[in-house]
Amino acid sequence: MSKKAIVIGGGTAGMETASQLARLGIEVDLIEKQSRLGGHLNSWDRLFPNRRDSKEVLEYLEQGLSDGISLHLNAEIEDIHKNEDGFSVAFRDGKALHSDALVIATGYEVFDARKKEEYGYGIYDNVITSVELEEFFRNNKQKNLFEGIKSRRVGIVHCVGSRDEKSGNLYCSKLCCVTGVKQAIEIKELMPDAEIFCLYMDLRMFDRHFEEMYYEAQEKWGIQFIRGRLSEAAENTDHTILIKLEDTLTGLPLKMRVDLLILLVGFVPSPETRRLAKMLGLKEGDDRFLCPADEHTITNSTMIPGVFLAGTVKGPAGIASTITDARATALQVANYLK
Amino acid sequence: MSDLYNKLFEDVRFREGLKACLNCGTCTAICPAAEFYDYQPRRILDILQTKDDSQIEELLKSNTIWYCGECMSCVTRCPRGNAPGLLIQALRSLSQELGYFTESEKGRQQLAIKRTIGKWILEYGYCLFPSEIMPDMHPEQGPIWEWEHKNIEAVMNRLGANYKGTGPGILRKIPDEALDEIYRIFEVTGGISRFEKIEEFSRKKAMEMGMSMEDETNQDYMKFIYTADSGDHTRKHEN
Amino acid sequence: MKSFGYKISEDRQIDFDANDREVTGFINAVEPSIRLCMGCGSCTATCSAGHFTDFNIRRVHTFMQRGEIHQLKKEIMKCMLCGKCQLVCPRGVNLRNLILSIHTALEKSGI
Amino acid sequence: MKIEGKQRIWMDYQKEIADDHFFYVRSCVRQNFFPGSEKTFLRILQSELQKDIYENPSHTTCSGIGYHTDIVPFETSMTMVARQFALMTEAGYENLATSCITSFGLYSEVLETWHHFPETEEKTREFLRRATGREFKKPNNVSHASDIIFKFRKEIAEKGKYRLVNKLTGQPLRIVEHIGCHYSKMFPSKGVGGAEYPYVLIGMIEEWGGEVIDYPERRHCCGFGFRQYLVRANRGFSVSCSKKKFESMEPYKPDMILTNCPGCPMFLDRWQYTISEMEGKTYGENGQGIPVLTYEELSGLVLGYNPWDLGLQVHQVPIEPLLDKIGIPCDPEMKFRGADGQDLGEPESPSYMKFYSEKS
Repeated sequence: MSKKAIVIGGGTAGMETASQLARLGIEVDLIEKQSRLGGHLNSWDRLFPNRRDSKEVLEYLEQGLSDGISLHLNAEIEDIHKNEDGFSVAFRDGKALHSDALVIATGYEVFDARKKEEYGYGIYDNVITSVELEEFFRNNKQKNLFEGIKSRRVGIVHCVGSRDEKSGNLYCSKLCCVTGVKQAIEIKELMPDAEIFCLYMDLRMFDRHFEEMYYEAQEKWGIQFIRGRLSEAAENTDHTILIKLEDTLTGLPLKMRVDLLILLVGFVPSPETRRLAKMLGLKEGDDRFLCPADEHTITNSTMIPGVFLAGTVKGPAGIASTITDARATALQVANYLK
Repeated sequence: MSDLYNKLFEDVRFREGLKACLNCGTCTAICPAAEFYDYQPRRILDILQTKDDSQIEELLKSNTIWYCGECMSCVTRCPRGNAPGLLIQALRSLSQELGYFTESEKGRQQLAIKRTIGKWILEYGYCLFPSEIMPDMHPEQGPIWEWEHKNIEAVMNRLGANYKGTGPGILRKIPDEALDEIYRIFEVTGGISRFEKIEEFSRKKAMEMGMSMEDETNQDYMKFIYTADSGDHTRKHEN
Repeated sequence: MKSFGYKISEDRQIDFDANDREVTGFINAVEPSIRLCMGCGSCTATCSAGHFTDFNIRRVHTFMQRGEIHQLKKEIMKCMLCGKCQLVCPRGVNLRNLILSIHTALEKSGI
Repeated sequence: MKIEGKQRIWMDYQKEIADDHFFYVRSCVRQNFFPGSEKTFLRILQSELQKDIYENPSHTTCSGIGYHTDIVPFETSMTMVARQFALMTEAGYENLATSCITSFGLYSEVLETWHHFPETEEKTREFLRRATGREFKKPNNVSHASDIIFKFRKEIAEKGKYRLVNKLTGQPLRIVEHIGCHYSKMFPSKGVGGAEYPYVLIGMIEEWGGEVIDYPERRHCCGFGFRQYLVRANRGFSVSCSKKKFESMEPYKPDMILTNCPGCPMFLDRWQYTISEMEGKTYGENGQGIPVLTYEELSGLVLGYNPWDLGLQVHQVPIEPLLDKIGIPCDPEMKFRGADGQDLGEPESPSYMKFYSEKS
């Protein structure tokens, strides 16, 4: 009798784990609470560092979904039980599934920028998040953003909801920096006369080709970087935004009017990730992301036999490393089911 | 060995106010003192984090620690839960304990505050009392204050105060037993000793500067510290 | 006007919108490499003039980019144009030309 | 601007405000400069709202100004605060109502310190015992007087005779609200609406018919800065801060400024005069300045109290233009008179900021 696995979450990590498991001959149920697969990939327009279309990655992931995978969309989990012969998953609509192994791939959600009250998101008209900017790009509506604006000065704020005790998140979301630089270049491509300022504490260009993007942003596009964290934003009479920060390289407070303020929102574990963790008794770290059995060596299993983790349930990660991680998880599941 | 740092660490406000600074500048960005003085709250944390006594001593003797207005705007914004305003309070306390405050123009002003606010607390039971707020010392209070001050009893009476009266009410006379209690509180908790230190170190400084401050009628030093402004506090410089 | 014994001061903030950035524009055009600064401070660390004065070439660069022109005039006179900064700059910024261009720009605009 | 965004934040900061039985502690600054405000606060609570609010004649300053000028050690201030608690406990009260914002901040700071460093509470109890023989219970509720007016803003509106509406145009009055820094910047959860968009004054303005102005320097300190005003050599800092606020609010053409701290209204009032004398610059309409009111004064106006009972005559910026807009009558003859109607003369006229009688 062939073994079965349930993969919860149909985003990048879940799709890739499912497809690899199927290739290893394991029967997979892929559970997604929304009406389509892809998760956050559906929100991004072009991906850093090479700015390829995110749809291409999604197509790749979809191609991997073979016959061995039963897809369950709009499926909301009610309860999970571990018993002697595996896991029973009950759904809100009364259905139930059974499996020998469980993969948690319910990922993250972006930080709710409204919590950073002093930035005025959800209050001031011209304060938006990096995710919203992607949506504008994706729907080809970015021109609407700058209608009627003459000088087009844009501020891009790093570390919104990350490295911030007040937001409850001490960790670095690590991908916001490169997102900010990518978006700065994209705005500049669109409006060559725009003045763009990235407001940062340090630029964490950790991955391949990231630092080069930063270089390109400065050299080719004239993007300016001010080392200082945004302290507050306020609205002027003409609905432009007045921002205040310390220009820490001169040691002076600085104020500046911008037409548009973009907040680079970080990662937080998705509510579903936390709900399932609680249901299963999985360990959360200080950062509320889930803990694998060992942070260096046993990175895809948990302390509960048969329960595995894939992707951003374990913390902020980009698409390439999420896919790599999903493959490692699939291998661990297969070994477990042998 | 870091004596001064250890002394600062005894102050709960210091322990509460200094976690770990990541030099983001959100404090300096909105600090009113940073807007008008050569001052950055961020630098204060930077220096304290070194635990280097020679730098701390320099700070305790400088104008720098006296620029802050203690509005605590920095506290709201710090992403690491530091409170630069509380650190300033700890530094100022230590600077007065050790007599370092007389080494700077802004620090020396403590005597003027002790001889007004400090005196009034013990005398009136409140930090201020209208008959003491002299229009010639406070021209910015405007003609309205001049008028009010001239007619203080009648105006306070008109506005429903119990001016210097017994029983409850606005600007009442605080009963002597209550004033005795607050004096004893000041004695027991180190308030009087703080006042005495401010006097003592200031007297030394006045002598050193060749000025008199023996009593309240002979106040060259008082006048000097109340008005002295080198004009060197506002320039843009240094990181 | 009455005197009260104290002055109303202008604030020290860098008021970006109030600053005249014509000089900034000119220098960025004649010496594009200055865009590449990443604020590392290698230049200041090695600066000959900086060892003996409070000259900080990294800060001069930042002031220039912010349009804080009045900060520059006095500062740039301290540079000896030895060029050590340029040798150590990890981004290959032509700092000598930064100083020279500031001279030219200030002369041009009569500051 | 999307008001829903602010409303969402306000929902997150719903602090508890006691309903009745208050132990009142007065403010050093308010007694000196706005005695009519404290009088009015008690009048509203006692006569309009039938609340029990008690004042012990032996209570004193919390020493807040001394504390924030650093001449008073923290241990001393904690014990001063403890003595107020002791008087409250002895009188059988559990809800503290403070007139001063810095007091409110200091009470909060002391309670938080005792919470995080319990040994400091023990030490304070010992100090108080040694100095006075008194014991105390910590209050159940600490509210600033503006919290209490906020809580009863609807009742005040119901009893009110006036709305904050321009009688001639029918438009709401445009009002700047200024919150004292020590109200919630240290402890956002202790303030109605939090630290970034405090709701305590906005709630009153909205309820009484006015319109709130949000302007870029809204969160900026008035510039008191304790030692920064108290020593003449530093006063330039203080006035410069206020000027920054005036310049920022000016384009929005405010009809008035509403405040909850005792110090801010005095500074925002007097610095307008000072700036006019130093630079010839006046804010507001017709060179008459922007009137600055305390929340007690404004509630008193809404309730139809005589402006001269509220103490509006001791403002340097004339408030008559505001009274005219709302349609509140006042007797100019009685403005500068004593309790029995005796003539107290008139203050001199400033050089630039026009007195009401001088309107062009």
